Amino acid sequence: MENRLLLKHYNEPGYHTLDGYVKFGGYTALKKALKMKPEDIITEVKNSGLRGRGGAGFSTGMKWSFLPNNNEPRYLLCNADEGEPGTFKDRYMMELAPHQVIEGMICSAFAIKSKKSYIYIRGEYYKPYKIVEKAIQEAYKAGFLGKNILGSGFDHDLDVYRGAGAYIVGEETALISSLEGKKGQPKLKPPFPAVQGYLRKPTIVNNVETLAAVTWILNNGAAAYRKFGTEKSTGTKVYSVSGNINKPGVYEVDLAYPFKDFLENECGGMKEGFKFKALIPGGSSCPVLTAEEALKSTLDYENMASLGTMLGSGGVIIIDDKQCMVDLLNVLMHFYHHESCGQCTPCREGTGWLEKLTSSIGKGKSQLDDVATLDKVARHMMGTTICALSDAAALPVVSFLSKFKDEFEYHIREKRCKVKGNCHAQAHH
Amino acid sequence: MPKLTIDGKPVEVAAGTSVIKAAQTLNIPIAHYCWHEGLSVAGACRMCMVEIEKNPKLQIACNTPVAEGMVVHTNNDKVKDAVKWALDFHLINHPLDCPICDQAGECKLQDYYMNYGLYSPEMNQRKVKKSKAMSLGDRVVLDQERCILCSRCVRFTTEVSKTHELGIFNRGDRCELSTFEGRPLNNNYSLNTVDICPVGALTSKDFRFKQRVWFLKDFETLCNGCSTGCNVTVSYNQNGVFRVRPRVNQEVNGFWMCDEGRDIYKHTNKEFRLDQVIERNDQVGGAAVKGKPVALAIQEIGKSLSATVKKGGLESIALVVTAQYTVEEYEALFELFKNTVKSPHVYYWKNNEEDFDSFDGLLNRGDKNPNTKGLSDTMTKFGFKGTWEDFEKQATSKSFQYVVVAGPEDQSAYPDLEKKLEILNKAGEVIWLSSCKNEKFKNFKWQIPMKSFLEKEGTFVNFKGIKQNIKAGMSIIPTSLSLQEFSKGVFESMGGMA
Amino acid sequence: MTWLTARYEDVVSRLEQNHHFPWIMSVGCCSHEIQNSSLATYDWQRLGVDDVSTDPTQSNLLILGGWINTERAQEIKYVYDQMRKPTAVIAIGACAISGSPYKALIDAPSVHGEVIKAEDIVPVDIYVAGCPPRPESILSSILELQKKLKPGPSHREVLSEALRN
Amino acid sequence: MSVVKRPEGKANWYLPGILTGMMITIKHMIFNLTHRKQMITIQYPEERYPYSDRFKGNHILTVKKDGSLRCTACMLCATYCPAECISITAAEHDDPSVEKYPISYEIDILRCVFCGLCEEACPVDAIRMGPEHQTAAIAGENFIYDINKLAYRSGLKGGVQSKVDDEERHSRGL
Repeated sequence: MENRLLLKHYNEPGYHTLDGYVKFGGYTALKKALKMKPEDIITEVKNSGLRGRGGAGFSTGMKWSFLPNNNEPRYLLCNADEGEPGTFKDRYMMELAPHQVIEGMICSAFAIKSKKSYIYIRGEYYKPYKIVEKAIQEAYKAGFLGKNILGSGFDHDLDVYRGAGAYIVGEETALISSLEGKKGQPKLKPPFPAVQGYLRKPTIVNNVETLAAVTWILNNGAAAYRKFGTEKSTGTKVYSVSGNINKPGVYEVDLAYPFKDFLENECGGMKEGFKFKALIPGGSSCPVLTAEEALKSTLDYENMASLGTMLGSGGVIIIDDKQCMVDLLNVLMHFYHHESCGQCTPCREGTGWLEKLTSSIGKGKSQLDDVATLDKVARHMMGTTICALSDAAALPVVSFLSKFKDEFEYHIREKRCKVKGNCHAQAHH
Repeated sequence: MPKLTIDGKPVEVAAGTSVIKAAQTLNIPIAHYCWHEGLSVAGACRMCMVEIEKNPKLQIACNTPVAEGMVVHTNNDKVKDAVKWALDFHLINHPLDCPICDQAGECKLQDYYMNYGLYSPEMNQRKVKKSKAMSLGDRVVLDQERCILCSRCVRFTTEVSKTHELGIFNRGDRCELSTFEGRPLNNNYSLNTVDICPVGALTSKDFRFKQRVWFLKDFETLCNGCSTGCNVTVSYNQNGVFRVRPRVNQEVNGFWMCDEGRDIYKHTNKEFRLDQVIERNDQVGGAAVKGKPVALAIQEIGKSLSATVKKGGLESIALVVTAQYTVEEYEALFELFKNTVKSPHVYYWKNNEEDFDSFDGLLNRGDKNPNTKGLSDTMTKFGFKGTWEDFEKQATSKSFQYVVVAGPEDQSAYPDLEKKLEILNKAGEVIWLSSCKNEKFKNFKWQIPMKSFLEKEGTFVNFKGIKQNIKAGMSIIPTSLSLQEFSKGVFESMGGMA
Repeated sequence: MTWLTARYEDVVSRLEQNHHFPWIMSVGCCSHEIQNSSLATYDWQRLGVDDVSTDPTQSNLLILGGWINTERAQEIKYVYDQMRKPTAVIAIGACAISGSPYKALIDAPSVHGEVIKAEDIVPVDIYVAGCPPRPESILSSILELQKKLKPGPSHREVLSEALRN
Repeated sequence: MSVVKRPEGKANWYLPGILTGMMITIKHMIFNLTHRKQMITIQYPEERYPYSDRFKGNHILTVKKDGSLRCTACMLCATYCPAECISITAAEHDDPSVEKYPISYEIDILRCVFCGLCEEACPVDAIRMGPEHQTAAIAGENFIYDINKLAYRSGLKGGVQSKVDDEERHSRGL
């Protein structure tokens, strides 16, 4: 059953403007927050059990409390560089309810005592960028941003920064590098951004959905948020669903919602003539689940982890029986090869190697032991780099090979596709 | 001071030290490309993987600070496998043109392949092609295919030389090292990037294709290019000296040296050297006669010196010294002049007065002599005070009959050499001691070949007063002398006059 | 009388141009190849190299092979001085000619280890490269020698040219 | 002291022994005169012994399709050479895909021991041991073979090409 906490008023016309937002109870959380002590807000968020919605699922309140206790300037960055293939929830939220995000940002900035924050928005998101920019101007005019917000004595400035179109900048340290004006490359940890981030000052990077959820939590209290979901995965999660289903789109459901129900109720089931074959639950970098595994699963962090995959950013990709897995993997590898920043050797060279291998398997130009090589290369890329991009490229390979090996071998043996006979991967040559 | 164990050996290092440095203190080798002691940590090559107990993943040793009770393994199967694969990733797009690569023989890819690799390659796909033999500047050539993008050179230009010429452009395996447009790599420290390049991507134009490195022998000495006294390694073989590279000495030069200093070997090679005694013989009408044995020449010098002394012409004998010789040589020469010749006319020849005290902020100094401090100390010790100005005054007012000149070894460091030689021309008989040919100098009595700094032992005192020793590493001109040998020979042929 | 002696000299030198009495001083593998050239397969008697004489005083062709150390160098010099003049010298193989590869390997020469080049002891007329050279090379060295003693086309060449036409 | 017992009777006579020996010689002579094809003596220099393809004779430097040297001046041959008879001077080529080439390649043929290690060491099949037997020449002739002699001597008819060409290797991505 869809449970709209964040997306409650999204269908109201004019909700993306300040007036529309205020009409449905907007900026009450800010007013409430400005009366609280910053430490209390952090405690509240911690108590709500809110976990980062960008992919890693790390506790937000915990992240905030890592900030060193000093008077250094600190920064809040909103990670709106939504590049994960299969994910489009942040765009939806920024287009339809920019003020929700902005309000969440001001509250969070107040909580971590930051005077300056940025929304780092993906370069390709031009429309959301315009909307968010307009919303910020409205907020400035209404006195929600700027000097002495609502008479509380709290000053805050918010800027939007457009990226230049790199997937890797979705990683927080790379985002910081890019924001600093450098090449968008992840930085070594330690030091962590909470200690030394943007301009070498303590920095918190949060996802759009996380910040929007902060608004809801401050409005309704941590206890109300905890009512949804499970003990460890609290609240609701926004999913962007794609694939050959009847109703693709953005849905918000409680965490720990059974996937079978999700597929049948919210997504309206598979399209006529298509059969559910596999599921990528959290954007392209998550390992794939077969239909049997997926139909037994529930959509929460723990259950996904127990199945060896991740909830990630909530980019649910539903793969039907007409899709060739070799082709799909080739497309993914092309993406990661293109997007590797080139800093660490295993990822820089490995992603290229993986793409070449998958494409030669797709074309039927390789030997059977290339499947073993593919697996070996992917396994040795895992966990060897600064950021998680090499893992993101390697995990799908390993899971595709372990679950759909027959399709790969068929491609090599028969020099054609098992499901289609003539798939896209073959057509490349 | 945290205590940790690396491969079962306990070690105690300062807090904040990285594991790779701690391992270095134990002489445990950890493979690495991007990490360099003199630069910041990049953590890009992923070769220095070590296993740290209680840590699920392998960690890079260069960016992991030591912690109390840490247990590190650098050599178990898991680590070996990770290093092997990291090396494989480095090599899959490597052009394998070792036959034409200057780095072959001292290439870290080759070394680590022998240590950690030794697999048969599984890469059967097309390699990425990039441009080759690109000129980056006046001294450096880049081969982008060989580059492993360790970013050492980029960090060098940003952190050490602070000239910011180099950058890594593009992404993924299309990454390319290059210079920014209109900013060639022409700073005075550019060849350090060649030294720190672990592979053959950056090569020196000067050394390029001259020799294969395995034909070269190395020996350690000091740079005599300026008063900093950088520690260097000189590579040579029977055909001469081929290159000079810096050697680590934190007190003096750190890890680096300037490009100017790389050229010091040039004036030591045979073609530039004074290789035999030249005598201007009055009997043949003042023509230059070459090839007299050195011992004979010195005997004649000694005899005529002692004759002049006996005639009571003490005032007409002068000694001019440049600061390009060792302390021991000065002592021998001054000893001869003070106690045997008993001449007080000892003058210090200072070069390029205008930029003598200049300093580029890193290493290179305007004082192009290795031993200025040593010379002035020794002169004070013997009570000599004369400078070139004094000599000039004396030489113009009354002519010296006999002038012994310990001339410069590196004549290019003496831009006003010709002018000064004109003043020397006014003196009666000039005994010119030098290691280099000087065809413009006509009015000499003798030219005696001297040893270059590669061929003699002694001490140089740098501008800070740090005493450093040089050793005789090779013999280029066998007949050449050091000042000690010269002084001894003259002393003996003067009959040991006291 | 002078005419007669001059004629005699002329006749002798003409004979000597195509008739060699070899004295072989060879060790090692080169001597096998020299023996091979003298036997039926290659048969250097066809080219005018006579039987090996028993006394160096009767020979006018010195064939050197194998590596030469100080002791052998003295012997070679001793033999060369006794030989009938004019004496031709053929040095066969890399050892005798240049001392290689032993010269390259020996850093500090001892009395027995020192390698001496043939040309440092006696004037060498013909060099035969190889290690060891094949009998063909040795035979061609004899042809070269004859060419040196009598420049211009040899009888053999004239004959074969005529036969071809 | 060993005492040889002389054979009795017929053998004491002088002539029969001589004649028997002469018979053998004459038999061979007549045989050789009538069967010239089967005569074991090789009439060098008109006749030549056919050597195997593996014969290690004078060196050949192979050339590329355009006639330039294949040698990249890597000096591995010079490094391996036990006789130290190879000396190479490398230089920078105008074409960056060739990069390095020898401006002089000299073999001191008198030092060479024809061991073939240079051929084995060569990574690009640039030097081979040819089929010609080793040289004999008068003292004073040039025994240091340069590129002209090694690669383009008249016997080679414009140079020997290697089967695998560099450009093919490059186009295959190797």
